[in-house]
Amino acid sequence: MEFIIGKFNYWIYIVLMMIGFYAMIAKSNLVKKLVGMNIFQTAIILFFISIGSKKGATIPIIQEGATGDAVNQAVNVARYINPLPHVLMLTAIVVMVSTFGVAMALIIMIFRKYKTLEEDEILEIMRSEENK
Amino acid sequence: MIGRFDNVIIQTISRLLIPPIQLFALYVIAHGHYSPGGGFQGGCILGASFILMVIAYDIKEAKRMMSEKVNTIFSSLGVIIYSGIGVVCLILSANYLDYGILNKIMPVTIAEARALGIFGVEVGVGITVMAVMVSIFLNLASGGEHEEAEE
Amino acid sequence: MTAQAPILIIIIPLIASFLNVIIGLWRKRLCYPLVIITLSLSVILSISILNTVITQGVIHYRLGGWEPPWGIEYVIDHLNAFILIIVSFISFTIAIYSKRNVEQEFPEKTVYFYTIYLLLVTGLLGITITGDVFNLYVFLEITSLAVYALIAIGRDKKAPLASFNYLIMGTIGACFYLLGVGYLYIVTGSLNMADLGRLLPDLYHSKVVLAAFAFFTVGVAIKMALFPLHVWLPDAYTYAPSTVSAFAASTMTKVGVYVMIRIMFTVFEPRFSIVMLPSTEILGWVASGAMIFGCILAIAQTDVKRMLSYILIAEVGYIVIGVSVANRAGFTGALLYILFDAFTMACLFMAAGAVMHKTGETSIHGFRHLHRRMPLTMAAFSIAALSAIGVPPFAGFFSKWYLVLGAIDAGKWIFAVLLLLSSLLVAVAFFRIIQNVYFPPYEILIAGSEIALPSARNDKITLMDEAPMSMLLPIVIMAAGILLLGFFSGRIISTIIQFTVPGGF
Amino acid sequence: MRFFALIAVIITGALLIYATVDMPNWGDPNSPANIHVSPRYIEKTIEETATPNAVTSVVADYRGYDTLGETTVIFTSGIICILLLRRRK
Repeated sequence: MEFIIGKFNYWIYIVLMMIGFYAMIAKSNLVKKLVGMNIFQTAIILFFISIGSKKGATIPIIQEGATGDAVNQAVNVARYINPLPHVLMLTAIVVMVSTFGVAMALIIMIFRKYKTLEEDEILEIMRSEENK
Repeated sequence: MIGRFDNVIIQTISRLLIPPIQLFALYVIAHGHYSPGGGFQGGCILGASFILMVIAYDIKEAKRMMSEKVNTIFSSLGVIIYSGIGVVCLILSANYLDYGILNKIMPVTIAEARALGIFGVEVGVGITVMAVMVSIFLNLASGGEHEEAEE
Repeated sequence: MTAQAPILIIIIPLIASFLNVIIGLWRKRLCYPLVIITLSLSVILSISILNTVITQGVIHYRLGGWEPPWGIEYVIDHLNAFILIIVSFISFTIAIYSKRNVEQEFPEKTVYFYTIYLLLVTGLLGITITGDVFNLYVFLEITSLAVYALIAIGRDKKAPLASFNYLIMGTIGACFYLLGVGYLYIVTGSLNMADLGRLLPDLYHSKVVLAAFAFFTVGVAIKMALFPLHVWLPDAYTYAPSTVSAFAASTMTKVGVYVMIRIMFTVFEPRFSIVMLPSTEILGWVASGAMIFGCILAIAQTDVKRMLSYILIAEVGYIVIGVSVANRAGFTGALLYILFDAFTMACLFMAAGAVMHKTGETSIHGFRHLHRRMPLTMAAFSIAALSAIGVPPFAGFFSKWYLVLGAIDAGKWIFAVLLLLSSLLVAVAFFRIIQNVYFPPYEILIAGSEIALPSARNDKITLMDEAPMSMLLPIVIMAAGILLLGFFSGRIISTIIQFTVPGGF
Repeated sequence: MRFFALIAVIITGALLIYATVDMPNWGDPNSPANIHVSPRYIEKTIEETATPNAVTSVVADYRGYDTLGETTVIFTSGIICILLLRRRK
């Protein structure tokens, strides 16, 4: 029981990631694929953020030494969560936003050419054009 | 695809809202040293204020405030600021992005020079993010077929 | 200057790409010279880096002045420097080639095309040079985004969908890579490759490390189009503009292989990748599947670019087999193959692009009698084809020789046999084209509607009508490289490659 | 395709669950990730960069080069949207 509760975040992230992954591969609508991609990437963000957490800690804005009178006071590391995964995810979020933007641009291009976003319909149009 | 949609209430409220939003965005960028925030977050908010403009009025109106050319220049200006700060460090014979060396040209300690370097970088990130958010939004929303505002 | 060379090689193309946008608003014509100057600078810098590595050993460069596990570090050893030279040289040559192709295919978008092209080169160089696993991910994404866009602007109607499928697959690959980074981070707390290499041996029994290794391998395998995960490649490279397919085919898969080598032998020790896990065994079988499958499908194609794409899948198989046999000869062969195959693929795709530029089609039938119309292009194409097959005086032969030697050394005769068999299949695939170029079968000449105007057609064929100079020159450079590099392979091995072989081989 | 997708997802999920068994518990202050590299950022951020917000100092200074890459990524996507979609009438 301890085993399941203790890693609660990781179990949730696995479920989310599997949902997203499935949608990315199996759905035939292109926008649904993108939604799956977003879920997938969000799951990764959840995973990274979970790595950095410490029980009972707060955001990593250092209080000791920030106010003039308390300079040279030793910083209690356990009081602040790990900033590094947050930094990585800040970068990863931007990357994901960019990927999403590019993917939407591609979807608009596809829609201009085929007037549909269902993959099987697009493939059918392609096939009928080749046979002409 | 976004046509003009005249509604006095929406247009007035967004006129009122946009300046505080932009001010808040600047605060988020500038106060990133002491509170949650920073270039990307502030840039997004700043971009959102322009996007609100587009939604409340239309693309032409928003382009009168910021033409596509200016937007493109901004999007590369931000990254040039960022990489330029790094190049300044190179010229001052330190490694790339080593802001500590900036204390040679400014009367501050090394740690403060680093804080200033961080600030400059955040401003660069903010400018690029703002410009790119607007440009992505305009192109996606109109399918790339928006016209230049006539001057 | 040389002390800062590792960063300059990245930021010069990077800043040039930012400036390119602004300059492009002002004067469109200046973009092409800017790209050429930038990329020639990066060629010079990469040569100077290689020189430094050879004379002074491994270069460490601390970004921001922070010491490694805390900051980001560039580590350049012989392997990086070798790949850097390949990437920068190929990108330079293909930039020269791109001029007429871009003018023809999307004249109104030259500025943005060159911006993205520079970013693509920057991304590849950044992947190659870095010593930090997360930094590698960031540059991987720059590269991927740039390549999706460049594929999508191809003139074919199917290009955007091919690019979209690539985007989905590529994102899965990149996310798997990121998951691998996360799994290593959760057990070690570090992101630096050298630091990870130091910390990981104590943790090899951990299930997390095993999962991380699996995610890394699968993610990178998607990016380099290793056999069962190659599905995005043929469509994407067929419909892309010929400049882009030439560049992507010759460098992107190679950089993917480089990342795999880095992960398997620097982040993890060879002991883990080879002895504790049967990963090299699995990779070997997968790669031999790629060789046979790629070649057979290549024979079935009628479009030259699509055929070359399938050959490329087979070539990735060759390189991976060289790594998977895990001995000195095999590894040497793999690295030589990376070099020669980059030249070969660039030459083949550029020649196909030149034909497309002139005749507007890339089907095998379109190549009939081209030796009279485009003699130099076709000569270069034949040289590259012979090299890809592995005919003795050309470069490809030397690398294949080492690969077969490596397979035999490892006692894996079956791989050696499969290598030779697949070379035979490649030969069949290419001789279909070469035959069409030089000795077209008579019945094909009669078949079809073209018979109506025999005299007019003959006139058109006999007229010499070469590709423009800016296209021809890079093709000839590549062909000359293929002819000459083979003879220097001994030199290349003794000065560079022998130092890249990981310890324990 | 569906069947294949399901297989791939199940394999991935099984691998993930298998690996999770060995992970440190969630929120453990003594997990390797929290004690190897990151304490330096928390302890030294004020002394070395005069920035109390450790996330900002790591984003823009300790790992500033990643952020340059990140900004380049978003610049790339902006240019890509123009390249792919923009059509002047």
